[in-house]
Amino acid sequence: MHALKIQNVEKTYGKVNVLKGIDIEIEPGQFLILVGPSGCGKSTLLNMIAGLEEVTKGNIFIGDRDVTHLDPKDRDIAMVFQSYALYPNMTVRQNISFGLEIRKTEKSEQQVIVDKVSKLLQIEPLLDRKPKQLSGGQRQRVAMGRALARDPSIFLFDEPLSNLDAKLRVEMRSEIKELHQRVGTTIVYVTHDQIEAMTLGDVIAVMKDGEIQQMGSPQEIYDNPRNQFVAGFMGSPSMNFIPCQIEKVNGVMQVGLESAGAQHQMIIKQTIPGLESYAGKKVVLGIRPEQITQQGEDKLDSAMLDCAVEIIEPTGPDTQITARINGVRTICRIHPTAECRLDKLMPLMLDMSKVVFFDPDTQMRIY
Amino acid sequence: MHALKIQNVEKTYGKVNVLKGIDIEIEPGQFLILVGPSGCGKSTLLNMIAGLEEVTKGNIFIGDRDVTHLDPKDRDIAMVFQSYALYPNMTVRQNISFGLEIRKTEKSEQQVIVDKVSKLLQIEPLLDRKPKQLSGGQRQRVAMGRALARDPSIFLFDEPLSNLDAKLRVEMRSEIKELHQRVGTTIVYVTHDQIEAMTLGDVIAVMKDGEIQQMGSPQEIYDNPRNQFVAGFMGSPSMNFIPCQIEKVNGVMQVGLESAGAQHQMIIKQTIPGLESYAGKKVVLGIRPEQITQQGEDKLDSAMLDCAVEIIEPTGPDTQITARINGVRTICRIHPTAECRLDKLMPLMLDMSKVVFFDPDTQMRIY
Amino acid sequence: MKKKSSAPRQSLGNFLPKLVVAPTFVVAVIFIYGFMFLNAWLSFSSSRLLPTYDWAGTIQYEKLFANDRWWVAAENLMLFGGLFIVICLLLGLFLAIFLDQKIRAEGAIRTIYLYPMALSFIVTGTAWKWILNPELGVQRLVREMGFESFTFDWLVNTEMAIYTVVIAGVWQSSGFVMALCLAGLRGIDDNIIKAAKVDGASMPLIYRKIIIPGLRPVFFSALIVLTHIAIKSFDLIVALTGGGPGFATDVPATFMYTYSFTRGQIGLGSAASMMMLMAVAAIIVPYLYSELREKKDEH
Amino acid sequence: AEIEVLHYWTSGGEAKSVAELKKMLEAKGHDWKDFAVAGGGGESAMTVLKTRVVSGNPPAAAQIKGPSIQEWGDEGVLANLSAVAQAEGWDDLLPGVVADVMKYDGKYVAVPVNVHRVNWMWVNPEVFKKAGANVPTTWKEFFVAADKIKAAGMTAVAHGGQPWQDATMFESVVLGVAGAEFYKQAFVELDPEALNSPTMIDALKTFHKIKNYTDAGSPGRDWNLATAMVINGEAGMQFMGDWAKGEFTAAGKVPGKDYICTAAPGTSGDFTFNIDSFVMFNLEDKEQRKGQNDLASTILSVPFQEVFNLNKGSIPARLNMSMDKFDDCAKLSAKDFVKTAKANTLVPSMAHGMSTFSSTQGAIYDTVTEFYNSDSISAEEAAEKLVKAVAAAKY
Amino acid sequence: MSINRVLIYSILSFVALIYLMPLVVMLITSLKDLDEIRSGTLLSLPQSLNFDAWGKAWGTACTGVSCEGLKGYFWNSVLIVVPAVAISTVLGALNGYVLTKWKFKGSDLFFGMLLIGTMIPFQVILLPMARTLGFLGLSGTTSGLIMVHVIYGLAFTTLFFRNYYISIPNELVNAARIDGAGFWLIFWRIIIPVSIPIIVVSVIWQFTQIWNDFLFGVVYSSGDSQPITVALNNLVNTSTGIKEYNVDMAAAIIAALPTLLVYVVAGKYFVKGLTAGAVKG
Ligand SMILES: Nc1ncnc2c1ncn2[C@@H]1O[C@H](COP(=O)(O)OP(=O)(O)OP(=O)(O)O)[C@@H](O)[C@H]1O
Ligand SMILES: Nc1ncnc2c1ncn2[C@@H]1O[C@H](COP(=O)(O)OP(=O)(O)OP(=O)(O)O)[C@@H](O)[C@H]1O
Ligand SMILES: [Mg+2]
Ligand SMILES: [Mg+2]
Repeated sequence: MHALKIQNVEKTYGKVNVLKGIDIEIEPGQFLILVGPSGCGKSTLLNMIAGLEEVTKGNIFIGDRDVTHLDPKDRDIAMVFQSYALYPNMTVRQNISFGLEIRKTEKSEQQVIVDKVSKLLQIEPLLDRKPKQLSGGQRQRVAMGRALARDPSIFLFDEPLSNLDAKLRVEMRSEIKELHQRVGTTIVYVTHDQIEAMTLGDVIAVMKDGEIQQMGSPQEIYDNPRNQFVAGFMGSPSMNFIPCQIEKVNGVMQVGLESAGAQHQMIIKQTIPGLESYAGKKVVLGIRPEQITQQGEDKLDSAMLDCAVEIIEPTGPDTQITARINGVRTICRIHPTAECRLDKLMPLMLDMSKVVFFDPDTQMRIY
Repeated sequence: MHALKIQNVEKTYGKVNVLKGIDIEIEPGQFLILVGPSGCGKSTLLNMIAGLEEVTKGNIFIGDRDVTHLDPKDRDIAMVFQSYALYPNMTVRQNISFGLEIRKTEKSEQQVIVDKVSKLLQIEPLLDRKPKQLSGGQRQRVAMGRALARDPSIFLFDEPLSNLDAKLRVEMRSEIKELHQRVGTTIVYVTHDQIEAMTLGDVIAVMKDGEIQQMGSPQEIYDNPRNQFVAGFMGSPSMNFIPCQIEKVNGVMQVGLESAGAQHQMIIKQTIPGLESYAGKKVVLGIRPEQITQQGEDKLDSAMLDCAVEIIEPTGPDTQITARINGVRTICRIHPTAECRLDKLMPLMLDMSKVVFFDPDTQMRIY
Repeated sequence: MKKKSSAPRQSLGNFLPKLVVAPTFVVAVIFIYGFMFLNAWLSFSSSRLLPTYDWAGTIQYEKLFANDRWWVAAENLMLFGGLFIVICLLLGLFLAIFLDQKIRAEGAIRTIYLYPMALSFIVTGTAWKWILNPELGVQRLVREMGFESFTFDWLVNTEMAIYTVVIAGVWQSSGFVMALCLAGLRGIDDNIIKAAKVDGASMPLIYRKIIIPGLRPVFFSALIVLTHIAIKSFDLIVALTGGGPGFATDVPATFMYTYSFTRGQIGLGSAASMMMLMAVAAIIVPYLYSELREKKDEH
Repeated sequence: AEIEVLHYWTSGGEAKSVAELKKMLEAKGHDWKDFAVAGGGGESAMTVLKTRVVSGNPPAAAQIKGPSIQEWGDEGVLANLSAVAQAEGWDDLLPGVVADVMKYDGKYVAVPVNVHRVNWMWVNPEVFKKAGANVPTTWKEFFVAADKIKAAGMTAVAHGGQPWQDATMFESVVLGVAGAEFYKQAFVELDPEALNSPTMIDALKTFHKIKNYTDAGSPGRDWNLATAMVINGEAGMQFMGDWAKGEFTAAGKVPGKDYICTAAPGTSGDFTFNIDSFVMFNLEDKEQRKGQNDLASTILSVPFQEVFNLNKGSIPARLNMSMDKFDDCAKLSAKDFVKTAKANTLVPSMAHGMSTFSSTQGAIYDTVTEFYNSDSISAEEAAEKLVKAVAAAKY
Repeated sequence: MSINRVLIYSILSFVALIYLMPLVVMLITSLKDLDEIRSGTLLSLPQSLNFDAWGKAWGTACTGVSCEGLKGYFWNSVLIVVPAVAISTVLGALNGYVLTKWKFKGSDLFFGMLLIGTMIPFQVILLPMARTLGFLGLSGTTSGLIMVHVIYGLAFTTLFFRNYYISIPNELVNAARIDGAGFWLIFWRIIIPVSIPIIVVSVIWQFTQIWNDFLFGVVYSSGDSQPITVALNNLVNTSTGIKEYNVDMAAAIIAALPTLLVYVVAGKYFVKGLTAGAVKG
């Protein structure tokens, strides 16, 4: 059984094709993340699920019902908006109970629900305030409360955290995660923050230009991106893309890397059958910052490279340094205690077992 | 020689004492970060350096000049605002050259400077646009361009990145860092994002309620916070604070930790003279998430604890899990490949060499 | 910058919003455009005392163009409209700027500037006539203060009378412009001013280069309202000069009223109002077009 | 029945007189619905009347005068009063000139209220005495006297510079300079040759010359303020219809002693009349029609004519009434009215819309007032303009 | 205080004095008796406060055959203004709501069309409107007059509300729709409560426009239902007889009192309301 099924949905504004045939199916209780750069159509898709935008083509099912042409109020959904969209003239309590009131829930029951929800979100002391009197995080919580009170079959979130500052964002992120674990309702969540996507989702759909690029579990998407766009989009700092040349020497695949004036040939121990045909050609090597670290215990499949350090950024738990490999800037994540100096050479270790390759023309992953 | 010296500066609005005796001194070329929670007086201090707010008490020196009562235009400073504050009716070029024009720089020279700056910031194609036609990141760059054109003796930045989205924020952060390395002017930079503070600053001043809590290099502040506020404020996710009891058993300091129903006594090998007097008393143990990791190579001073995993959040490069120690939620950062399951026990390793202790009443670090 | 999310879409068969604006639509079609059409027809008819819907060709326009008084009226509208709008904008702007300097009695002063808006010239006409009258008003007052040679007799001077109309018009409307400008000033981001200060600009320069250009949308709003007032000004002129001396202060609005209603030459009056309408359209339509277009581009 | 009466007599003595009429009508068992619209010598009232007629809801009676009655008659909206007129013998009660104005297509459609004489000159003898001047009877004498008053530091002519006042003065000048015959040619027949004749140019020059004897405050001044100047001794004389008398009376002045009413220079044998009248509109309702007839006969009744005209300063429109209660000016006016009617020097006032349609009247106003207020237009040019304007207003 | 501030204060006060002059002249005159008016100057103060003129203007001055002053007409005006302002404001709010939150094809065009309507000279519509009212059987009735005021006020109220509602986020409406609210419920519960500033602007504007209107009032009302401006006009316009300037002035002030009051009391909100949205044009 699916909780939500989106079948070949398209959307055009005038002549512009904003969504080009989206297919998604998720199971009850799953947490689906829609992620992608600005303007890729995430909000549009979410609004169509909510019934706030008309569907140009295709169908949307919630549970077994075809809701494609239903009014928002008949879809049994709740939504949390980026700007929270709290009703400014109502108190927190009224904000939360408004949806119940409209659905003619009895007063006494409304009371019970509001109490329950506000307890869950720890906003009991705020119930009689107006939204203006709340801080960002509190508003965010009230917006969630409003959605929760309704107990719908699907929650829709449109970048609910993007208006919060970094610290609060981290906190609220955990709360949402926990809430989902506790309440267990199906959630569709839009964001363009990859960390949120990674930490919250059961399933992530990475979108670009109105198309889904890849759909899968966070780890799957992080470790096995299907193309360069997905690889670059997920993860912060981003995956490093190093153009390089593949050679087959004595039946062994090798990749050429240049650093600090020295040329190195690295052996590729992974078995990537598709790579064979690229022998002698250019490819793009993808490696994540945390896969280039300071010298340490020797791993099975790692390669050493002396690099000139161009920028050093300590972030606290780690330090990011920027080096130049094959002429492109490469970010590496090293331990804060590791010794490094600006403009000095530093030996770095590349975890070749995690390295991925892309075709430079199609930008598709080479398997 | 100092580039900027702030001497016992106070600020009162009516009866409210917003800044309570600030003392800061930085050297030419240094990058000073003012960081602290909202409302702690960061912007007020910055505005006073700029001459946009009057100083209630104390003195401000830029170079050797006492500028306390000078007009902004006579202080030889440039400033970048959170909202960018670009002149909406002027083109990018006019925005950048406005300050020069006022200072009656010759047209030809203005041209040269604008060209140089726009090249540096890669905004050459935008020069004839109006601010309305720019994206957030582009506006930010123009705002910096406006400041750079003037070649002042100090740059002031007031949360210049807080209006950008996560991805852009990371990019712009590197650019600012690099710019500083290239131009080398003294910078005072306000933020309430600790990662920015950590990565950008040479010196960080952590503020709270109009007072400086601690001033020092990023690593110093991260590793040796002077009190619980600083410890909690810097770092994301935040340092874990675990209330616990100190015992002195056979002349050896021990701390009691409870996890998953089991009681453990951990030995403290660090020498912390101050801790002696807390024997038998309650203290707060501070440990950062990255200092609690999955089982691995045994370090010199590490302790093992079996914990029940309550939340799992993969972020890509790492996975954050939440466990409960001494009844409080504790966030731990483990390797994404480490095996862990929700509600299962998992053995975790605490790096006791990094652990810090705080007095539960004064919240001051115990040395 | 975040894009605004799109307006909610209505689901199929939801006619309610259209139904709600339908009355206004019908009203606009009938009572604005329908009546404009009727008026256009009348301007080609031979109507005199009462409307007759016949066809008389362009004779009314020929007569209109041969009418000295019409050209005086048209010229007056240009002169009055131009001066009235420019002075209102300047005065309103300066009063707003001064009022925006954290003035203590701001509320009271603002009310004083604004109150003329509340009064029609039916109410204040006589007082104005007295004030401007050389024998009763300002001239006499100043002369009694000892300046024997002071002359202020515009009201009774054929050449200058139109300027007294400008004075009274400005008195009535500049407060509104002031309020608009004040609102605009309050809406300007403080940080922009700070930025300019740091850039080294002095306050007057900041006003000239940053703030006043930033009030552009305010000026446009004000311009629309002022144009509307200038074109429709009728009470003002009737109360102050009655179009005189002679018909020196006649404007198209009084012209068409006189011919349509007092002189029983409805055809001619209609032709005059068609000319007025076309002049308005020439100003307003391009503006509206650019405004609505610009809005779209921004989103 | 409810009789709605549109009028523009709204305040002071006029309002009281109308109230009198209301009482009399109510005594006949009708309801008076008052519809008063003041301002601009009835301009607003005419606007309102037009919209009411267009809306198909005309009042029962409205205050309309002069040739406009013919215009309304052309529209076919007026009621026929022949029945009352015949019953009460209006043809005998009214002078022929008056009766003609009240008839459309030979039938009575309107009923007159009063007769104003327009070509009066109001004089403050005190001022003349001080200046050593004599009250003029010709325009030549006028300028002699005016010069003296001016030399004595007073204003010779109190004038209100509004188009209708300019025109009032102008028609008196024309009448005085050129006589009744020419006046009729010019302003009733609108003969272009008369309008652009040396006589007219002469009149225009005389007219413009008067301006030199008015004060700087005159433009836009209300007529009653000008009268007040005569009353207060600030000015020597004023050219105004007999309604000015009300101001003198209200100020407690006695005719012959405190002020003198005399015909404008050169017009003592002439009489420019201005007759206020009520027109009845076609109504369906029988009761209302009866009410209209009753209203008409009330208006023409002796008691009303007396009360009203005593109040307003004019003389009764009907002949053969006792003038005992009236003052000397009114008596003189009444006598001249009969006399000039016989001598054929009783002429309709152009300035008050008695001689032409309103469009022509307006055209003449425009030319006259433009000429009067401008110093750059010559009398010859003005005369030419007059011809052109009158021609343009015809169609 | 610096010289600059002294200068600013003096300029502001000077202009304020000039602005006040007409009102002061009216007030002073209304308190004098006729002799004093004739003998004194405009600004010479009355020798003794004399409120007779006020009493007469309110209660006994003639405005036609009845001599009961302005008091009856005052209420006539109230009866016209209150419904006309209410209806045009509500309709304006509804239009603004639809034009911003429930846009449809051609809604911008419709708005532009309406805006041009604000420029039509009222003299043009007098006669056709009269015919229409006659056709509807509303000629000479208060309802007819109210209708006219509503029709020609709509464009402005719509303009005000539309410009204001543009700044209200659409998400607010979307949230309510998801909460299950429909078109009307959203309007009453969500939109109207946040519209106070612009309602004030609209009400002030319409109130002064309609209260001060003379042309429509004189043409489309009749007899006892005439608004106060018509009565005022009747009172001050004498074709013969004494002009009682003190009574005229008192009457004028009485007629203007409600609008003056509205500006004094609500002027603050007027500027606020303009700041909140009307300016964005
Ligand atoms: N009403 C509309 N008319 C025309 N185009 C529209 C409309 N609404 C959205 N679009 C376009 O559709 C595309 C997708 O917009 P959408 O808001 O879904 O993006 P998004 O992925 O949510 O972006 P963001 O991360 O910035 O919120 C954009 O290019 C946008 O310009
Ligand atoms: N003009 C003022 N009058 C009174 N209090 C003020 C004024 N400006 C600022 N404050 C107060 O001073 C304190 C410090 O404000 P400031 O803007 O410097 O904070 P901040 O650290 O920049 O905060 P944020 O991170 O939110 O920008 C706040 O409590 C604020 O309320
Ligand atoms: Mg979006
Ligand atoms: Mg700040």
